[in-house]
Amino acid sequence: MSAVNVMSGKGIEGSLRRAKIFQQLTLYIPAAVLALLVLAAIFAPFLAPYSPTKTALGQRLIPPFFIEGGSTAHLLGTDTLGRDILSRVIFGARVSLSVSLLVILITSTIGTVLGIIAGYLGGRTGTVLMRVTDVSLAFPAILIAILLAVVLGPSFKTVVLAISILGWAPYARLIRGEALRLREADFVAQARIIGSSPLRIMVRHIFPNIINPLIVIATLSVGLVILTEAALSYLGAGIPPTTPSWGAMVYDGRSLIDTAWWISLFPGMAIGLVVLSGNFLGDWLRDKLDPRLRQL
Amino acid sequence: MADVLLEGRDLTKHYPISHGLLQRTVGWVRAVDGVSFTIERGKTLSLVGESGAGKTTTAKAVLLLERLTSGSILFEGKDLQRFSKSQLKTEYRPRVQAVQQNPWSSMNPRMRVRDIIAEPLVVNTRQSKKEVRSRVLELLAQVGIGADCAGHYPHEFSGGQRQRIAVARALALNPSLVVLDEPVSALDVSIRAQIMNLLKDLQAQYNLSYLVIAHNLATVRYMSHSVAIMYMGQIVEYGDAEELFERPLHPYTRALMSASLLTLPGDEDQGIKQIILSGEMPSPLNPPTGCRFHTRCIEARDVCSKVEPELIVKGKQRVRCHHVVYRRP
Amino acid sequence: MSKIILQVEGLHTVFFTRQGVVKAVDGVSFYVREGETFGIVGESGCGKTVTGLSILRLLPEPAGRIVGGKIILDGKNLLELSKKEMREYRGSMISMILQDPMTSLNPVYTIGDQIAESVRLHQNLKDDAVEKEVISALRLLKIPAPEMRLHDYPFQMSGGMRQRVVGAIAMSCHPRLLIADEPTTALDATIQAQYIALFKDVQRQTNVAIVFITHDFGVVAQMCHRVGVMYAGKIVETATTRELFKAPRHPYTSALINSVPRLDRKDNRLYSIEGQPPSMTDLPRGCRFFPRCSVARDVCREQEPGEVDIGGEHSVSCWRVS
Amino acid sequence: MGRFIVIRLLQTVVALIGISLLIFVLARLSGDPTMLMRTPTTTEAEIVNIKQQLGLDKSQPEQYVIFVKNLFRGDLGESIIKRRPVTDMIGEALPNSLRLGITSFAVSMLLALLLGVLAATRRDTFLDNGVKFLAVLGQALPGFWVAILAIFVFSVYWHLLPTSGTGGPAHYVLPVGTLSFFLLPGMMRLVRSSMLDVLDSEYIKLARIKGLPERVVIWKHALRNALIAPLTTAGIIFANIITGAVILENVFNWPGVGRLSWEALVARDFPVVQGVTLLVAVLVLLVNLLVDILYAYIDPQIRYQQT
Repeated sequence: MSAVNVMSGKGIEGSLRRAKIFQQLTLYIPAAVLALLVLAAIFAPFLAPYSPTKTALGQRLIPPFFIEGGSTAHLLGTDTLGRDILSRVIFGARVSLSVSLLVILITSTIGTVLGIIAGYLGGRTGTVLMRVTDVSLAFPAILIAILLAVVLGPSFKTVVLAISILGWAPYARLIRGEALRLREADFVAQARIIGSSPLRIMVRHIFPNIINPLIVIATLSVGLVILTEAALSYLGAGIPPTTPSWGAMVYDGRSLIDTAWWISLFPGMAIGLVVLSGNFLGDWLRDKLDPRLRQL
Repeated sequence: MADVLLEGRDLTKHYPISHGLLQRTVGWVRAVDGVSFTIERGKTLSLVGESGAGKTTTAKAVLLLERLTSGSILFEGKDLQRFSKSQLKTEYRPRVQAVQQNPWSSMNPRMRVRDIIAEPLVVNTRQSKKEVRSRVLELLAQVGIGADCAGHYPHEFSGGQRQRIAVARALALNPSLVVLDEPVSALDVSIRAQIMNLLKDLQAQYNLSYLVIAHNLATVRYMSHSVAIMYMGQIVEYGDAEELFERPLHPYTRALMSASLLTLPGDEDQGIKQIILSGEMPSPLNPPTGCRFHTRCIEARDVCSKVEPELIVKGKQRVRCHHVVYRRP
Repeated sequence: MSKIILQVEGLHTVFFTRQGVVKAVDGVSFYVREGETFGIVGESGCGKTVTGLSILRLLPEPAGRIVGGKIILDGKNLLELSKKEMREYRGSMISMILQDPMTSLNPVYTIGDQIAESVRLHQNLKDDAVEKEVISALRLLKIPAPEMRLHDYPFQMSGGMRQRVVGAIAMSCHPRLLIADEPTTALDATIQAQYIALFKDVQRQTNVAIVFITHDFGVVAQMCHRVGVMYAGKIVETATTRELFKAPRHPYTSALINSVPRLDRKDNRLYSIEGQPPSMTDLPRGCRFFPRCSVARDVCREQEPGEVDIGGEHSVSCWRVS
Repeated sequence: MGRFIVIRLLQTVVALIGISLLIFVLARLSGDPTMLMRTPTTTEAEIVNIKQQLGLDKSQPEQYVIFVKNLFRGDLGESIIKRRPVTDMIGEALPNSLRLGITSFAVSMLLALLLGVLAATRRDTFLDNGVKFLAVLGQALPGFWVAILAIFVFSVYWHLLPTSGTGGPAHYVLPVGTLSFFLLPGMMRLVRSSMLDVLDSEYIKLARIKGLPERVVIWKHALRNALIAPLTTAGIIFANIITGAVILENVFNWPGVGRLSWEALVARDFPVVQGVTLLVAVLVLLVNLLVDILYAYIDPQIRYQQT
């Protein structure tokens, strides 16, 4: 390092500015993508040019419009049964979104309650809860899902149940850690000195202080749930056919990858884009709300 | 006859040490071992000692945050063990409040200042929203925080201001006793004096009793009426603050005092010599036989390692030492 | 008088943060002689720790930068050394003791390993000679039974002992300059007294120059020969310790000394400085202490006072003195 | 430390009992297995006969005891479709899965360590951002889709590698590559963030004060401490390997356990799915146990604990 270099700080100011711009981009773009997804899911019947299930054997395997032989009538082309890919991708958003919303609602609630109880009250119950959590964390959800699909038959309910049955564990683990830390906090001791009941402490003092990590982990898990749902659909353990889902669409196009690659490509891109957005938004929220959670 | 507000009689707290597969208890850590003291109405008692002396555990017992192994606490002459759960909740808890050491962690970061100060009132009384509101403003004025700050969150304040807010919260229920756990040690030097002066003013105004936990003797001299010096779970010297600082009887007290005296370089040449203790506080798992301080005491004799000294009365003080000598530090 | 070993001149250190540029150290000058302890005393956030890290050139990168001044150690300007040369200086010529003994030792290596590492790096020695050096470093810091403690992990030791180990690491290669950043703050009162006495002894034996950073006037009084009082990034007064306590000239110094509760007298009311130290991102225009100063004049609001040497190694930055 | 291990062992046994019970209950829920074997010509007598053969005429607790006994003998029942012992089928498939899983684990772990440490030490540089971008992609793109695209590019378009199945080393490239791509981000982020935490610590500052070269500071002082935190998540990594394997074996026609369970899923062959799930459950518990022991060994604070 030369003396001149020691003196100047210009490079840093520039990189701080760039970091700021980048941070804003990682907020607006993912937020827009997710908003679009929600809108697409809600207004799918109005947005989609065709019915997602209407087959037209005369219109089989039309490539997307930007390829020779494609037409603007089917912007993203058609599949082996002549169904419009764009319409199916739009309707597929419904499955991804409804599954992930429901799953996140269920898992975050269970995980938070168990986590706070295990963390604040502790004791034997807490120890047992945490061993169960550890094992649940290490168990591949996909196998449980397959098991359930075989037992109960593939359906919307099965998918939600299968992802939720282990999905609460990451929440419980994180929230327990936070609750353990908060239990030792001086303001909790102070609440006891004042005479607050354990319930009041958990609700008024512990819970508000874990909302931030909760929001962060919930946002980050949107992507994970969508990926798991897609994988289940791909394997045929997801929501049964005729309902269009992204994972199943990729599966449909799998054997035609060398000739009709668009059947697999677009739904796969949709998954990637949405998951990417969820992750970026989660990262942004984490930096804003709780930078300690780098590990997530 | 002094007006005693709270009395601790022979307080003892032993933590079990377990070992082996079946977690058999193989020994006890004697965190607090037979500690007795009285706090008079409107007066300050300070518990002074280094980490591991048991002062914090004693304070926690008074605040009901820690269950005692044995001993009793008498509040206005009544034994707390005779209190029912609901009596403790209505007659004891509200009257014994606390200010903690670290103003950064003693407040829920998600609550506004007005809710933080109001919480004791909400939990313990049935006052209307309006009453609570006016009480909060009154308290804020008492500790010198502007009423316009009531809607702010704790992180918007400096350490000194936060400690003022903590004091306001402790006073909300008009307590008789406030436990001050190292109330200024987390603050900057220039801020400490502000808070200590405030605490003294409030004591005079409301006839408050203080139980101060401290490791710094100099802080304590300014604040307290009586002082108890603790070492390894026991009180080694206890008495009127002025007497104790003028005539420390226990060698440990003298060492502590020496450590917090202002000695300038070159003082040694003028015959002012610091007392430097050798060694460290032994493990509380197996405390030394005889006097617990004998391993580090410069004046220890044979008897000290064999016979445990009692807390004996010497003039206005009580001291736990076999060979009390009057000597200025 | 002994030779000046460290001379810091007009040191400027800044931090680039999202809130803007913070001038953490803003033109600090002082010197230290061989065998002397120079204290830097100030409240949290005044820039005393940053000053210490600047001398070692160990500021957190890339946010912290030294943007001006000279740090001359034994005739060499440290700011002109290459990274590699600087690294060779660290540990051998200059060393440092950090505040918290509980976190400043690596938990997965034995203390013997951690001291030996330093010895091996800076001195070309054989293995048994290394062990000898390690033991003599432990002896210097009066760690009982050093041959046994060698194989202990940090968690097996008390805070006071750990801080001695940190001291042993610092002294293991016989440095000329030692920077001690609040080394006793985390220790109990009697252990603190031990540590200070120990370090005075170490200094007598090795003639090392010490820069002692602290917020505690009691420690300053016991340990330091000369003191610089820091406020908001600047040294406002420098003097010998005796002179500083006897005749402080800067209003901040005298206020600080007066507001410390004393054991040897009974105060009925403590002297207190009103207000808070200024935010480092939003400093007052004139004298930085002006908003809290009880004897401020008009000129204090407008212009920063310069440093005035009033003789006898005593200098002050205050309009009242100039 | 001994006590610690014994407790963990006991907990593992309890967990095993819990899981076997869960699977047993699920098995009863899965409906009457005889329904699947029924053909238009089956008579009621034959059904009763089959039920007796399968032990379905006994009471539920008795059935559970038999179930557990069989488990101990390594008898996981018989595939309804293939009419072969499930143990044999898993025995054939498992080595293939292990080969795939272990290779991918090793590849991704090595890369994760290297990239994670480099990213943490060169924070906010081009390299760090590149690593972060790679991690983001790996986490966001569905594994099966990446695998299909990879087949398209490397096998169909460029004819460089075989599309699927097992064989020589060339057959490993795509499955291991995609599985590693799937595993890498999680591990890398962990190493990076744990490393950043450690680099912030006082003992790293002290190592620099000693004048140690950065290389020693990072690879000796920081890394060993930084590895302790990711170790606690080894269970999650294991779950990821299985998940990845189930999906990718299917895409690449890799005759492993994942492929087996998928075929069983499509055919609704419950005994096979049950066998695979049980096997994985046991593996999960063993991995957890192993990690705990390893953890105790790496951290001297636990290793030296008397209790």
